[in-house]
Amino acid sequence: MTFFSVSPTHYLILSAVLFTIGAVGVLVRRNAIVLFMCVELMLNAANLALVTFSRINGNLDGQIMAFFVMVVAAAEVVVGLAIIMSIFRSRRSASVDDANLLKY
Amino acid sequence: MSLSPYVPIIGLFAIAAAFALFSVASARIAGPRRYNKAKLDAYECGIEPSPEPVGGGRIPIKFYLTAMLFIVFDIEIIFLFPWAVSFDLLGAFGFVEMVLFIAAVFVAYAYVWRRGGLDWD
Amino acid sequence: MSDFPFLSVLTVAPLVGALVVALLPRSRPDLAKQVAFGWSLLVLAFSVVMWFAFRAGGERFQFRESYAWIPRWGVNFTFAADGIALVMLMLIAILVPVVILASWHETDGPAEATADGGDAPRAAVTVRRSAPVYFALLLVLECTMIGVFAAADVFLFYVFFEVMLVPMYFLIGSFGGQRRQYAAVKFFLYSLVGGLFMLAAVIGLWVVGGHTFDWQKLTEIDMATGTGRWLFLGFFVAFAIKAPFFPFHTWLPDAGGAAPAGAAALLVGVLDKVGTFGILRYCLPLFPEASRWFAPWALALAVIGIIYAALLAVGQNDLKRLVSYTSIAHFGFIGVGIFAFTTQGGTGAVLYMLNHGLATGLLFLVVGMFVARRGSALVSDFGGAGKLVPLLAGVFFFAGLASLAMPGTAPFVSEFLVLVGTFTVNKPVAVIATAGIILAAAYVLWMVQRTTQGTLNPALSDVPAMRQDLSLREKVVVAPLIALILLLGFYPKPVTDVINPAVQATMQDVGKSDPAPTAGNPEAAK
Amino acid sequence: MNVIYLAQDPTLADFGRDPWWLVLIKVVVAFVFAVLATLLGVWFERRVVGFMQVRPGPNQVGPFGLLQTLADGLKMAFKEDILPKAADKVVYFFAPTISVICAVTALSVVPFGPMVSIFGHWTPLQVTDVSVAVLVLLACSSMGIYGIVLGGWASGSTYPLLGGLRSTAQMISYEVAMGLSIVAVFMTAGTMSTSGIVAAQGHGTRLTVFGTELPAPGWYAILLLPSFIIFFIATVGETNRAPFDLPEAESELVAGFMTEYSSLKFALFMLSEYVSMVTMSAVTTTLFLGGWRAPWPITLWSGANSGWWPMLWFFGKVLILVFVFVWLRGTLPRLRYDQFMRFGWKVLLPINLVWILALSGIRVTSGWERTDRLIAIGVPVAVLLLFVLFWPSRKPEQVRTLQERVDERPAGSFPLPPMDLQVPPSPRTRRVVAEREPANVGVGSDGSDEKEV
Amino acid sequence: MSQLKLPSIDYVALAPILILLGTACAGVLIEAFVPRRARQVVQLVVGLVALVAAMVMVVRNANLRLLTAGSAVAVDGPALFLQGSILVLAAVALLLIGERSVERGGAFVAQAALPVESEADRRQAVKEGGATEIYPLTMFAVAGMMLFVAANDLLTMFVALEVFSLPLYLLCALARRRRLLSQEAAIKYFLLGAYASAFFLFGVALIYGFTVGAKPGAGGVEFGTIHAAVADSSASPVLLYAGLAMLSIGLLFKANAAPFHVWTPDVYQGAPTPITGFMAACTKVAAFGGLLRVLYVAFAGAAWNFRPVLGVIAILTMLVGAVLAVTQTDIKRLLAYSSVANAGYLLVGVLAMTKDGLSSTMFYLVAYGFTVLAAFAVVTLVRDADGEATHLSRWAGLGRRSPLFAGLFTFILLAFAGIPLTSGFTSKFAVFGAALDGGQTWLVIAGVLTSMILAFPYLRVVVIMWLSEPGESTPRVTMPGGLTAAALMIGVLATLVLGVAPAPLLDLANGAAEFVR
Repeated sequence: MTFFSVSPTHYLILSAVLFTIGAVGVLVRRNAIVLFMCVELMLNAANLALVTFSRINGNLDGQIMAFFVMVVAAAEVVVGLAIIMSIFRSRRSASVDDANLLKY
Repeated sequence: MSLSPYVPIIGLFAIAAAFALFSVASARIAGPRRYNKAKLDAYECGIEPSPEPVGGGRIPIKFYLTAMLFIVFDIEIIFLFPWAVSFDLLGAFGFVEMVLFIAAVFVAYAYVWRRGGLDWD
Repeated sequence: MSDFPFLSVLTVAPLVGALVVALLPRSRPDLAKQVAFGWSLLVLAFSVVMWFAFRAGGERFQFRESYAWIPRWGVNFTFAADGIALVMLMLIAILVPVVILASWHETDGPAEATADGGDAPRAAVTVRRSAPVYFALLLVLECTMIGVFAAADVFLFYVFFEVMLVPMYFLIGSFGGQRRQYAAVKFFLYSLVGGLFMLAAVIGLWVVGGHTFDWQKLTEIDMATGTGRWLFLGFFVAFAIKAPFFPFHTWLPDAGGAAPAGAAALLVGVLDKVGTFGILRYCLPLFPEASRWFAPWALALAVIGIIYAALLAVGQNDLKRLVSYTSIAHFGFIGVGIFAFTTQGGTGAVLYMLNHGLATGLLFLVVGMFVARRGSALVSDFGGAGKLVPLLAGVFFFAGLASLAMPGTAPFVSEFLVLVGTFTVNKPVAVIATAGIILAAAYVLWMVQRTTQGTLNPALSDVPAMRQDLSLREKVVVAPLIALILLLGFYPKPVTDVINPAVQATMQDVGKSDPAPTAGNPEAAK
Repeated sequence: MNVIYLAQDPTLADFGRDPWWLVLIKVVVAFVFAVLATLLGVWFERRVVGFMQVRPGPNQVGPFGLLQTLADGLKMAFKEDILPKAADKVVYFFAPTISVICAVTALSVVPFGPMVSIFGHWTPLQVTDVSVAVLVLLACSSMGIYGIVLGGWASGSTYPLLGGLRSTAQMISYEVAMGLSIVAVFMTAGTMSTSGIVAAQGHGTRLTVFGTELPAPGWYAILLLPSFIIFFIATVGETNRAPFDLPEAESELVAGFMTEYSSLKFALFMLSEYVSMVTMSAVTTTLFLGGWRAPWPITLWSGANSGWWPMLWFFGKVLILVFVFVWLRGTLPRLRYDQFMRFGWKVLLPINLVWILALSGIRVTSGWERTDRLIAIGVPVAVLLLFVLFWPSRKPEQVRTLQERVDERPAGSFPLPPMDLQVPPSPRTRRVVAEREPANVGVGSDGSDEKEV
Repeated sequence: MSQLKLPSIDYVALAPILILLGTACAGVLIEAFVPRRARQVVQLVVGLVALVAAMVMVVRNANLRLLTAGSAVAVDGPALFLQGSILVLAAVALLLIGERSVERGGAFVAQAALPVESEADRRQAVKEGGATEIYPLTMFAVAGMMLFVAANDLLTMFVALEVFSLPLYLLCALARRRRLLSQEAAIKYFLLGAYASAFFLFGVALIYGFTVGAKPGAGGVEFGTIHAAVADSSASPVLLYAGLAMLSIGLLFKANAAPFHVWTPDVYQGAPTPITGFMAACTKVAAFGGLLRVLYVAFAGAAWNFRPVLGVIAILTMLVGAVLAVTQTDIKRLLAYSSVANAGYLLVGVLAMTKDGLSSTMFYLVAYGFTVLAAFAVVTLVRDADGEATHLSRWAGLGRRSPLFAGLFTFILLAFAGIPLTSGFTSKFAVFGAALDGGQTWLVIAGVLTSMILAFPYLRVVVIMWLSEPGESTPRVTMPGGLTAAALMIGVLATLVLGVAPAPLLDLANGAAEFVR
C-alpha cells in the first residue's frame, strides 16, 4: 500500500518542518516552559533525521545516535526544569518577558 | 496482500478512539440539560470554590522533583532495554559497562536519597 | 672595546633605578628625588662614556648585541646604535637629569605649594602624589625611550614604542594639570591607534620578510610595490601621530598643556622624536620605493604643519599649549628635512631633533618655572614679569630665541641645513618653509613680550612666588641646556660627524643621492 | 505461502501476513474483549468484594446481577454532562478518551493463544506482534497518564488537579519499577516481542547452580521471582488500584481527578481503569506466567498447548490476576501517600537494580571456571553487604534544649520565660514562627535544614 | 549472531577524562555522605587533587597520537595541549570558586529555590555556607570540556558539549547575592544554549546524511569519514553547507561569536563571579578547541566555502564586542563584551587554517584564560556591603584606595588592550601573524581596527580607577583570602610571563599543533 510506504524524503521533510516549528517557536513564544518544549521538538526533529539517514545508510549508527540524543535531551529537561522551577519559586512567573533585570 | 504488523495497532487505536469519541459526544446529546450556576462551579465540598486551584498555579515542588527523578531513571531504563535484549551477545564487556553505568546512576540515587529527595512530606 | 653591552646596560639601568626608587618609602620624598637624580646622572655618565666609545667614521651600526627572545617568531633582543640613535640617546641622558631636577617640587603637596607662595586654590588643581612613583615613572620612561632608540629589531622597537605610552600616560594623567584626564586619554588613544597601525604593518612585514624581525635582513627583502606602500603607510601613520605631523597633531597641545613641565619637556623633547626617528630608521630604509612615492605627500603635510601650527601658536593664550604648537611647527621642519632626501636635509633634520629637544625642553622647563610661580599658564595672567624676575625672564627670552632658530643658537644650524638641503631639490617647499621662520619670530617674540615685557600686571606682584628669581636648583637646571645650545650653535661638528654617515647610509637605502652642487659629487647629479 | 507451519509458537515472521479481513476480525474481537471484560470486571469486583464482606453484591439486574454494569452504564449515558465553568473546554473533553484509547490499544500486542487456523488461515491468536511489542505496551501505559493528568488539570478545580498530579507522580514512580523489572525478562528471553517471550517461557532452561544442573521451570514468575513481584506491585500502582488508589482517595480528594466529571465521561474513566486492570493482568500473564501456555498438570496432556485451548488457560490466568486485584482491594487499607512514594523509590527501585545486576552477573559468569565465578560473584556481594551495613542511618532528631528553643524564637516574643524555669515554650511561639514563614506548599523551608545531613 | 566487534579502548589515553568523571561522581557521593561541615574542604581538596592527577596523566600522555574508543576520541597534540590548558585554568578557577573567606559562605547560595526576600532566604544569605555541589558540577563541566576538545566524531562532541554545558547552566543560577539576576542569567543561558545545541544536533544529522549520500552504507559522523566525504565531489553540497552552518551555530554560540553572543553579557553579569571567570577561561578553550577540530580535521576540504562566511562573522564579532564594550557601565558586562571581541580575534586565528593558525589560537586561548581569570578575581574583591560592586561608577578612585589591586587590574586591562610585554600582545600578535600568513589580510586589518576601538573601554576603566577622586561610594577592596590571592597571582604572573617570555609555550603549542585524522 502506497500510504504506508512513504519514502525517506518524506521523513526528512517532516523532520525539517518539525525543526522549523521548534526554531520559530523559540523565537516567538515567551513562556519558558514552552520555549523549552520547542527546543525539545528541535532535538526530536534531529532524531528523526538521524534515524531516517540511518535507514538509508543501512546500519544502526543513526539510531544509536538518537539514543544518545534522547539521554542528552532528558538531562537537559532535568536541568532546565530545575532552573525554571527555582525561578518560578523565587519570583512566581515563568515568562521570559518578566525576566528583564539584565539589560544594558 | 498483507499489512504491516503495525497496522493492527493503529486499527485497534482507531476503533477505541471512535468508541471513546462517540461516547463523549453522545453524552452531550443524550443527557438532559438544566442550567444551574452552582452546578458549573468547581466542586469543593460545598464551600465557596477558591478562585485559582492550588495557590495560583504553584504546584508543590515535590512533583517536579519526582518528574526529574523519573526522567533520570527512565533514561537508565532506555539503556537497559537494548542491553538486556542483546545481553548474550555483549557478554562480559557489556556487563562491565552496564555495572559502571548503573553505578553512576546509583551515585545520583544515593545523593538524592541522602538529601531527602525521595522523602515526601 | 665595543664588546661591552653598552646599549642593553643603558636600557636596563634606568629600569633598575626605577625599581629602587619605587620601593623607597613614600614618607621620604627627598630621598626618592635624590636617588632618582643620582641614578640619572649615572646613566648620563655612562652614556658619555658610550659617546666616546662610538667611532664616528666606523661601521654604521655599532654596539650591536643580540640575544634570542622568541625564536619561533625570529624575535631577538637586538640592540644597535647608529649616529642618529646615538645622538638621541645622548639627548635623553642629558634631559632626564635636568628634568628630574626641574621637577623637584612637582610632587610636593598642595600645602607646601602654598607655603612656597603659590596661589593656593589654583595650585590645588593638581593633586600631588607620591614622589617615589613620579620619579620611578620618569626613570621607567627613560628606560623605554632608550630602548626605542637602541632597538635594532622591529619587534623589540614596537614593544618599546608601545610600552613607552604607559609611564607617560600616568605621568600626564596622575600628575598633570587641568584636564589631565582628557589629555592623558587622548594621548594614549592617539598613540595606541598609531601603534596598532604599526602593529599591522609589523606583522605584515614579518610575513613578507619570511618570519624575521631583524632590521638588517628586512632591508634586504624584495616586496611588491603595493605591499610596500601599504606597509609604509602603516608605519608612517604611527610615526606621524607620534611626531606629530599635521593632521594627527591635535593630541600634542592637550598633552603638552596638561602634563607637568618636566614630563612635557620629555614628551616634546624626546618622545615625539621617536616619530621622526622611526621615519628615518624604518620607513625610509625598509620601504625605499614607497618612501619616494609618498615623499611629495609627506612634504606637503610637513609644510602645512609648519604654517598651520605657527598660525595657531600665534593665537594661543596658554603658554604650554603655545610651546606645543611651536613644536608641531618644528616637526614640520624636521619632516621637510627628512623627505627632501638630501644629506644636508637629513643631517639637518637629525640635528634639529637634537637641538629642538634642547631648546624646546628648555622652553618647557622655563615655562614650567613661570607656571609654578604664578599658578597659571595663561599668557594674560602675566605681563611685565621681567621686572620681577629678570633672570628668569632672560632665560625665557634666550629659550625663545633658540626656539626661533636665532643664529648663534643650535637650532639655527639645523634649520639652515634643512632649508639648504631642501632648496637644492625642491624650491617651493623651501620657500614656504622659510615663511614659517617669520611666523616663528612672530609668535616667539610676541609671547616673550606679552609675558615679560611691558607694564607690570598688578596681579602679578601680589603673588609672592613671582618675586623669587631663579633659585640655585633652577640655575643648575637651565645652565647645561643653555651651554649646550650655545656650544652646538657655534661648533656642531662633533655631532654632525656622528650623524652624517648614518644619514648618508639612510639616503643610500632610499636610493637617493645628493644633487651635485651641494654634495660635491658630480657623477650623481643629473 | 508454501511455508510449512509445524510450530505452535508463532514467530515474528508470522505477523503481518494476515489478510485485511482477518486483521479486522482480530481487532474487533480484541476491542469487544476489552469492553466485555470491563462489564464483567465491574460486576466481578462487586460480587467478590461483596462476598468478602459477607453481603450479596449486585444481584438484581439479570442473572446473578450480571447486567448491573450495563444498567449503570446506560444510566450514566442519560445523566447531564456538566462542563464546569473554570474548565479548559477542549482538554476537558478529550482527556477521558486518551485514557480509554491507551488502555485498549495495549491489548493489540497481547498474545491470546498459539497459531490456529481461522477460516483456513494459519494465524496466531494475537492481534499483532512487533519486535518492540513490550515497548508498545509500556508506551500505552505511560500515555494513559496523560488522560488523568490532563483531566485533572482541565477541570479547573483544586481536588482534580491534586488528584491528577498525585496520579502522575505515582504512575511515573511505578513506571520506573515496572520498566526495570521487565529488563530481567528481556535478558532471559532475549527479545522484546510478546510472542517471543511467551515462547521463551515454553521450554524451561537448564540452570547450573554451583555445578549441579537443575531443570529450571519455564515461567518467569518462578525464574525471576523478584521481578515478578515488583512488576505486579508496580502494576497495581500503575492502574491506581487499591491499596494504591491515592489519586481518587475519597477521604482526601473526593474523587481525585474525576471529581468534576459526570455522565459518560466519568464512565470512560471508569472504563479505562478496568480495561487497564485487565490489560495489565494480561501483560503480567504474558511476561511472567507463561502467557497462553498451560500450567504444569495440564501440560501432561499433549494437546494442551495447541488449537484454541490455550485461550482458556490464558483467560483463566487473567481471571486469577483480576481476582488478586479485587482481593487486594477487599483486604488492604490505602497507603499514605508518602509511604507509597517511599516504597516505590526506596524499596522497589534499589532492589530491582541490584537484582538486575545480580542476574546479569550470574548469567555472564555461568560459563566461567568455578573459582573465577566465586570471586566474581563473591566480591560484589561482599561489597554490597558492606554498603548496606554501613549505609548511614538518619540521625535521630536531636532533642533541643530549652535554651536553644528560646534562642530560636523571633525577636520580641513575649513573655520570655526565665532561664531556670522549666516551662515548655508556649504554643504561641510556634504559631508565631509558623505565621512568619511563607506559606510554602511542598518543601518546608525550615525543615530542609535538618534534613540535609 | 556472533560476538559483536567490541571497540578497543585505551584507558591510559583517556585517563585524564576518566579521572575527572570519577572525581565528579565521588564528589556527588561526598555530598551525600560527608558531614556538612567538612564538605567544603574535602570537596576542594579532592577537586584540586583530581585536577593535578589529570594534569599528570596529560603530561605523561604528551607523546601519544592516536584514536581510541572506536575512534570516537582523538588523543593528539591539540587535544592534549587544550586538555592541559583546561586543567590548569580550571585549577585556577577552582581556587576562586573555593574561596570562602571573602564572604561568609562564598559566592554561592545554599538553596537556590527559596523565595527571594523571604525570611528563610535572608537567613541563608547571612549565615549559611554555600552549596558545595558546585564542586562536582565543576568537575563534570571540566571533564566535558576535556572530552569536547578530544572528540573525534560529532556525536561524542555533542554529548561532551552537553556534559559541560548543563553543569554550567546550573552553576550560573547559584549566586548568593542578586539571585534573581543570577537565575535570570541561568534561564537565558540555558534556553539559548539548548537552542544552539539543537542547531548543532540538527547539523550533525545533516552531516550524517551528507556522508551517507556521499557513500551509502559507509556514512558516519566520524571526522575522518566526513573528511573523505567532503573530498568526494559526488556528494550533495546542500546537506554539507546546511549541516556545517548549523554545526557552526552551535559551536559559535559557545564561543561567544556574534550574532550568537547575545547571552554573553547577561550571563557573565548574572553568574557568580568565580563561575563567570571559569566560563570565560575554560569554556572558551573548549569551544575553540572543538571549533578548531571540526574545521581543521573534518571540513578542511571545504575551507574555501566557509572561510568568507566565518570571516564575516569574525569581523562582526570583533566589531560588536568592541563597540558595545564602549557603552558598558558594569565591569562584568564590559568584560563580557571584551570576551566577545576576543572570540573574534580567536576566530581570526582559526581562519588562518594553517598549522600556525592552530598553534597561535591555542596559545591565545591559554594566555587569555589566565588574564580573564585574574580580571574576575579582582572583580570578586571589590565589594561593599551588598556584595560585589560591579558598577563602574563605584570603581572611581579605586587606585587611591587600594593601589595594589588597582595596579594589578590596570596591568590586566593593559593586557586586554594588547600592550606589549603582556600576554595580550603576544597572543594577538600570534593570531594576526598566522592569519596574515594564511592570506587573511582583511581579517587582520579588521582586527587591528577593532583593537583600537576596544582600547577605549579598557582605558576608561583605568581612568576611572586612577584619575578620578574616590567618592563616598567607592568600595574598599577586600583583602583576599589565600585562594583568591593565589588565583590572582597566578593569573597576573602568567599574563606577564607569557608577555615577556612566550617562547616556551609557543614552542609547546607549535609542537602540539598536529591533528590526528
